[in-house]
Amino acid sequence: MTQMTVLEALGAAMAHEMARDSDVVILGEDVGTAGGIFRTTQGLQQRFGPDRVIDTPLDEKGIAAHAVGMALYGLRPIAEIQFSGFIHDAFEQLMFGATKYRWMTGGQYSVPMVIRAPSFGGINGGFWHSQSPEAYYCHGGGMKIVVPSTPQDAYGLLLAAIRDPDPTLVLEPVPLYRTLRGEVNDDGEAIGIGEAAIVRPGNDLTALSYGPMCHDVLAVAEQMAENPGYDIEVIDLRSLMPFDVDAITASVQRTGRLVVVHEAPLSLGFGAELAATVQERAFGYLHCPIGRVAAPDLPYGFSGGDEYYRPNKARIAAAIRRAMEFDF
Amino acid sequence: MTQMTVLEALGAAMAHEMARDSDVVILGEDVGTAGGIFRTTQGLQQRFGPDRVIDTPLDEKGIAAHAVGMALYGLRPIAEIQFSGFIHDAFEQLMFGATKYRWMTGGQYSVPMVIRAPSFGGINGGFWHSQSPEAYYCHGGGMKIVVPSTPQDAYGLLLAAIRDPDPTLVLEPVPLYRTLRGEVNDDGEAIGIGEAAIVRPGNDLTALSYGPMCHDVLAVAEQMAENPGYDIEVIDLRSLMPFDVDAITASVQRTGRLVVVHEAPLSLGFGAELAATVQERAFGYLHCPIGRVAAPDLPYGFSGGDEYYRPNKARIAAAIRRAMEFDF
Amino acid sequence: MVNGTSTPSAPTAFLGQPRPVVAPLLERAADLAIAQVLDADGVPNGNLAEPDLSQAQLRTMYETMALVRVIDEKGWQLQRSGRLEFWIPSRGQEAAHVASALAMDAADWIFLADREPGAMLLRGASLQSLFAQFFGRADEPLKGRRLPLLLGDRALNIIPCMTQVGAYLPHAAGAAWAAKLKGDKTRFIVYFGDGATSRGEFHSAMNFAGIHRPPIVFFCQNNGWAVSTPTDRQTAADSFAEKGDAYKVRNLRVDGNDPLAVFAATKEALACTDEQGATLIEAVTYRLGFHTSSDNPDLYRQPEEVAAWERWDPLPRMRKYLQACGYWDERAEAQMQQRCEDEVREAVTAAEAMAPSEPAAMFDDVFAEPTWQLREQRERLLAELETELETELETGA
Amino acid sequence: MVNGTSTPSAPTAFLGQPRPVVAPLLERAADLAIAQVLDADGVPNGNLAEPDLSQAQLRTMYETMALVRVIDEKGWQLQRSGRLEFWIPSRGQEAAHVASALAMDAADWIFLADREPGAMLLRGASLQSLFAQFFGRADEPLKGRRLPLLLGDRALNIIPCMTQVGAYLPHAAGAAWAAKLKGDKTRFIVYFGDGATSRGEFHSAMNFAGIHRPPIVFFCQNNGWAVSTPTDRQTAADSFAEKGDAYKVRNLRVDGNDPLAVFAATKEALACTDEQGATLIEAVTYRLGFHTSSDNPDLYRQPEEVAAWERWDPLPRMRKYLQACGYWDERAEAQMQQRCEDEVREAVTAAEAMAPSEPAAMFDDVFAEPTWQLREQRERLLAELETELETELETGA
Ligand SMILES: Cc1ncc(C[n+]2csc(CCOP(=O)(O)OP(=O)(O)O)c2C)c(N)n1
Ligand SMILES: Cc1ncc(C[n+]2csc(CCOP(=O)(O)OP(=O)(O)O)c2C)c(N)n1
Ligand SMILES: [Mg+2]
Ligand SMILES: [Mg+2]
Repeated sequence: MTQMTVLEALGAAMAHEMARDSDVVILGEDVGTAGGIFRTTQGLQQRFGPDRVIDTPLDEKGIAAHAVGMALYGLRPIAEIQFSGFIHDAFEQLMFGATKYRWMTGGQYSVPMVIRAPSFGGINGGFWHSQSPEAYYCHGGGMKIVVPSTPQDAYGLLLAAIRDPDPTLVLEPVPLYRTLRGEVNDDGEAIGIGEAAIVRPGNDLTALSYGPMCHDVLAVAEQMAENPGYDIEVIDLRSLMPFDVDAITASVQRTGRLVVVHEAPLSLGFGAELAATVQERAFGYLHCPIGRVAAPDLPYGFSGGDEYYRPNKARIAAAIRRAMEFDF
Repeated sequence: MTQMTVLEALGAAMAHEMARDSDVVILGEDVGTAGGIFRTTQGLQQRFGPDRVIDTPLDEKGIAAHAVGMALYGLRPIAEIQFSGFIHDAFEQLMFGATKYRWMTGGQYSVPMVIRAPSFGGINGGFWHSQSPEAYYCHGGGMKIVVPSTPQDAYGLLLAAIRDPDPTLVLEPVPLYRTLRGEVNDDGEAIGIGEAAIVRPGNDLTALSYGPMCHDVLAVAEQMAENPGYDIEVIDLRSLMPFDVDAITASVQRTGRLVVVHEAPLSLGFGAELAATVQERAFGYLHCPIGRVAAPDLPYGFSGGDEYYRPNKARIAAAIRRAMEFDF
Repeated sequence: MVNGTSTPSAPTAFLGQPRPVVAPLLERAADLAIAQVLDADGVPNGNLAEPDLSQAQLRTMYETMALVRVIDEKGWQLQRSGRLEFWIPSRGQEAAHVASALAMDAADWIFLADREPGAMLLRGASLQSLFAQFFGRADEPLKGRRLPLLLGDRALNIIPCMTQVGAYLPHAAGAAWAAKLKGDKTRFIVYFGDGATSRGEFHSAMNFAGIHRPPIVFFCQNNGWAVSTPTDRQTAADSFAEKGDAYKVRNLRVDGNDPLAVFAATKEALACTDEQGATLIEAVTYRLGFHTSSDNPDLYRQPEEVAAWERWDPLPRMRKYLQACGYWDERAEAQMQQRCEDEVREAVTAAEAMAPSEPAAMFDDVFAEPTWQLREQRERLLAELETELETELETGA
Repeated sequence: MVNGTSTPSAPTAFLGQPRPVVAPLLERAADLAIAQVLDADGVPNGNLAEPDLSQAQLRTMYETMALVRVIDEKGWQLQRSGRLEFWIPSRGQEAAHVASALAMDAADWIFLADREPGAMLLRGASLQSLFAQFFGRADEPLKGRRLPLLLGDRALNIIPCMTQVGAYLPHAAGAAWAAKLKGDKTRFIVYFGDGATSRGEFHSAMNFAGIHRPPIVFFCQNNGWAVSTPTDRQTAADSFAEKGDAYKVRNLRVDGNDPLAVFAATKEALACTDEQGATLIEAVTYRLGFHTSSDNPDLYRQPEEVAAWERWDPLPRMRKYLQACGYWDERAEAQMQQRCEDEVREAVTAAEAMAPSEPAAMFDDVFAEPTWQLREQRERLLAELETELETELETGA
């Protein structure tokens, strides 16, 4: 057990896996000498050499596409995208390339690559530096997606992603990188992809979230717990594809109420899939419509709006209250 | 009124608008001399010259990105992507470029461009030639999306897209291109973006779809109508962003049952948004969970599977029956 | 059918701006720095030295080219008669891909485009397995999931192309770099067309190759057209080879219809991999056939252009060379033709009789382990198929 | 803060592979075919002819460069003291962008990158409006929606860059082509860095420009680095200019710290637009400052390299030239410095006092007409804000 920030936990996971498995390589813009603009890979090039920690040209599509090729040959590349706002140049390569080789070749080839993408807002970075890209990468099949929200999860989920035989996208919580510190069991244990964490058990309503937003949801739940009938179960999804449908369904069948919170825009966001899935599986149990708290369908601004763009505690609380007070 | 195929209606709309407005230009692979691989633009280069009907290099990202620039300067480019399976190279340019200029410049610049993308399966074309890309382009804001399923809608929606001041994606129904012929009022009247068509009124269940699938849904509805209690309302959405929430909500509040049908994969598909939206607005009216009939979360194959991949009438009927027979 | 025009049509008037007829670049090979061993009639012209090839190798080269032509003609017929969904002709491009693939070792990796069936044959693919792929049968190496001609087989170290033109170039470059990193001696070749050079991935892969020098041959078959788009609408550059300069990638132009020149250029490129890493080879060739079975070239190119290129058809050129060497004669030719046709006919019969995939098989290979979503979707499909069957039985339909 | 390192740190040991110190390319300008008018000390060196500029123009050029430097220093201070979120320094690159922008007409369109505030000044943007943009105020032309330094204003024919490096190159090329099609005389310039040349859009735009010859100057500021990535990791090519050859786009290399050479090269490029269309100019310069306020260059580059480039600082170079012409002296310099500082101080005060945007304003300008989704989301947000306010009032928080 060591005290680590989220950043340090991510670095520790990569260092651990690189030492254990010589097929693991890192590539991306500025990942080498500078150790990444966030310093996540600091020290790794020095330790493992410039062939295993590769500074690439400024070309996100190329980063993803070369990683696909490396993975086809048997390496386990970790491709860093500097900010998830820049990942979409690689969209086709990921969703119509990396994720399709296994199927297209009848299982002959696989692409065990990781894409690390610093994500989420709250750092006053403006649109491109505050993105929540998950919805685009959940549709169509072949991509796994994990979203850690604690140092331990960052460590364990990144390890799982590196070891996974298929392309895995790791959405890293930028706003927590340095601000969140915690105990990490860094003995090389991965966390199962697809397993949610119940971070607060409760009986009256299920609040689902992932990434940095989980902390806000938990805070709201704790705050509201004083009110009778407001015993809220908070679930941190941790994996979005596949997501932990059993944990969610069981919870909602018990609580009868569901509010989903994410900072990506509402329409076609991940909350849509959760709502659609849960209304099917827990139809007779629901006391109220499934609520979605999300950003509006517009870009994340630099100033004058961004703190309202991202769901805040008041809006989360309002949605919970609406669910609790719902009347036909 | 003229009898036209869907293809002819699309060509007529472009010819009409190019004659009316000299700012309308077409660009894409093979759109000029050859008139497009489907011959949609046949004759247009001869009529309007190679500066207004431009054969581009093989570069989807470049096609979209140059169209953005043309639109910024005041043209109304119609960018043809040869098959929607190839549109994703332009994903970033469209979703983080074209759709963001107006907002990013405080309304100073706009990008009145059209992207025409031949879509949908059923032609035994394999994965890349059978795509339903809508879900990716509905999330995040700034893109309008229309999906015609008749010659008249093809004509009227393409006109609306060309005249729209913002980027608009036209998903064209490849399997209906030449097989569907109908009367077209070709006097230059556009169809409002965002207006659904109720193609069969009914009282017992609402079946929503768009594109070629609408015809299958309608056929199933007609077939099932013989059974008492199976008076199905069939809605052709026609526009996905924005979609006609009023028509849908009113219908479901009346019928109490909803089945959504699309041939894109299930997870995070457009049906997820419809289900999430409708369960919120019609919660007290629903007799059963909202059903989704969609492709599985995997690629569209070339052989041995594709006819099962795409929802067929039997699967649509099964979903309707499940909804009708639902019991708590 | 993949696009609309599935039946051949009579020559049509050009409906756009007619394209000028371009004389075969090979007629000006020396001026255009296009390396050749043979002239149009198969006589060594002293430009490049004849590569060191045994009689057996030369015959393999020619016989493979000839077999590819027979396959192509058969495939075309099958498509036209409705037995095959789709066809991508390779006519005219046999020398470019056969000779370059022959220059590689069996352990080397090949990333195919879609006009190189000869590469599969050279690696030992059976004719039946090829046709099984064309028919999309369950038991071909790729399980029938790809369009015909998007060939591959891991057992042969051949990777099928992604359908997106050019998108796989960095996959080849990345794989080559990985082999280098692992200390393997594997070399790589990746095939693509003139059109593919316009895609961003060409730029990415060349830039990467210039910096990292992976052991790879970028083999561009410049066949004059990308569907209806001629070279001068694809780029203003004078050659595709020179694009390598922008990345400091070694490059050259070679007569793509001259198998000996192609072989020599590829061998030389492979000999350079240690020092220079990558080579970009532009093989100047011509698509004598349709773009695909859905195409109608009469809409955009003139018969004179095709006729001029027929004179550079690689098959008679190579045959004449072999004959001049005393390695071939009319009897050998007739026997070979007969053999090819018999074998192809048998392969078609056998492959066509093979079973298509089971519907449920489409759920395999999305992930190494299916997600709960896929498991559920599979179960539901199977249940619905059963119901359908029952309904059919009930209604007698 | 946009990334993690928001405070300057003491020089740190290189933690990766240390980069070799590269001597300024300008020291070998003649060998490297880098066009110059001035030597390092501002003396014409006979390589390129001095452009035909009036005293007034020369002074504008210099004064704008000097004002940009003052703005840059002020912005840096404001960021370091926490009053500005973010800063992108332009130090060292003043000549490249000011001289090229000065060569354009007011009706010409400029597509900016992020180190060219001088272009805004030359077009008449007020200092207050610049700082209002830096502070993200509601009343600046772009409504405060962009990061500081992503400047633009339609009234000035200046388009702000998309944050994705290089992604906007085809936008500029497409717009230039549109102007040509419409028969307008508008010309275009688009700024980008060395890093941007690796993106697919560079490839797309160059290829398009080679074929269609739009009236545009592609202005690449090669400042030696893309964050921590030096030129030799960006490309193996000997220059960025020569990349134009791959597309038959006219190209040249110019001393980017020599405003007269930059001006002359840009003017010449504009004179060629009718015949040649596009020109790719590589302006060889150097980023003397941090990449951004979030950067720490001590992690990847050595102080010696920066020191060697200080000798080529465009400001003293131009000042010496002006002095030698008799157009400038120490008094003029002192007065100008004072004026710049006063004006900037006033602009900061005024801009900082301006109001930020209203939350509801973020819903504007997504579409020309908001969709029902946006209307509903806006109403809900406003309702929730009201409730929040009430709750605050109730709880006295
Ligand atoms: C990205 C992409 N865009 C469009 C297509 C449709 N298409 C298939 S082949 C082709 C032309 C390819 O030209 P080239 O690269 O020269 O290869 P050739 O067909 O001449 O062998 C096109 C446009 C595609 N498959 N992929
Ligand atoms: C597509 C994209 N990837 C990464 C970034 C992060 N980033 C911002 S500036 C920069 C380096 C740009 O280098 P260059 O083009 O040389 O311009 P310079 O900063 O040197 O002026 C990077 C990597 C970005 N903004 N866009
Ligand atoms: Mg070609
Ligand atoms: Mg730079």
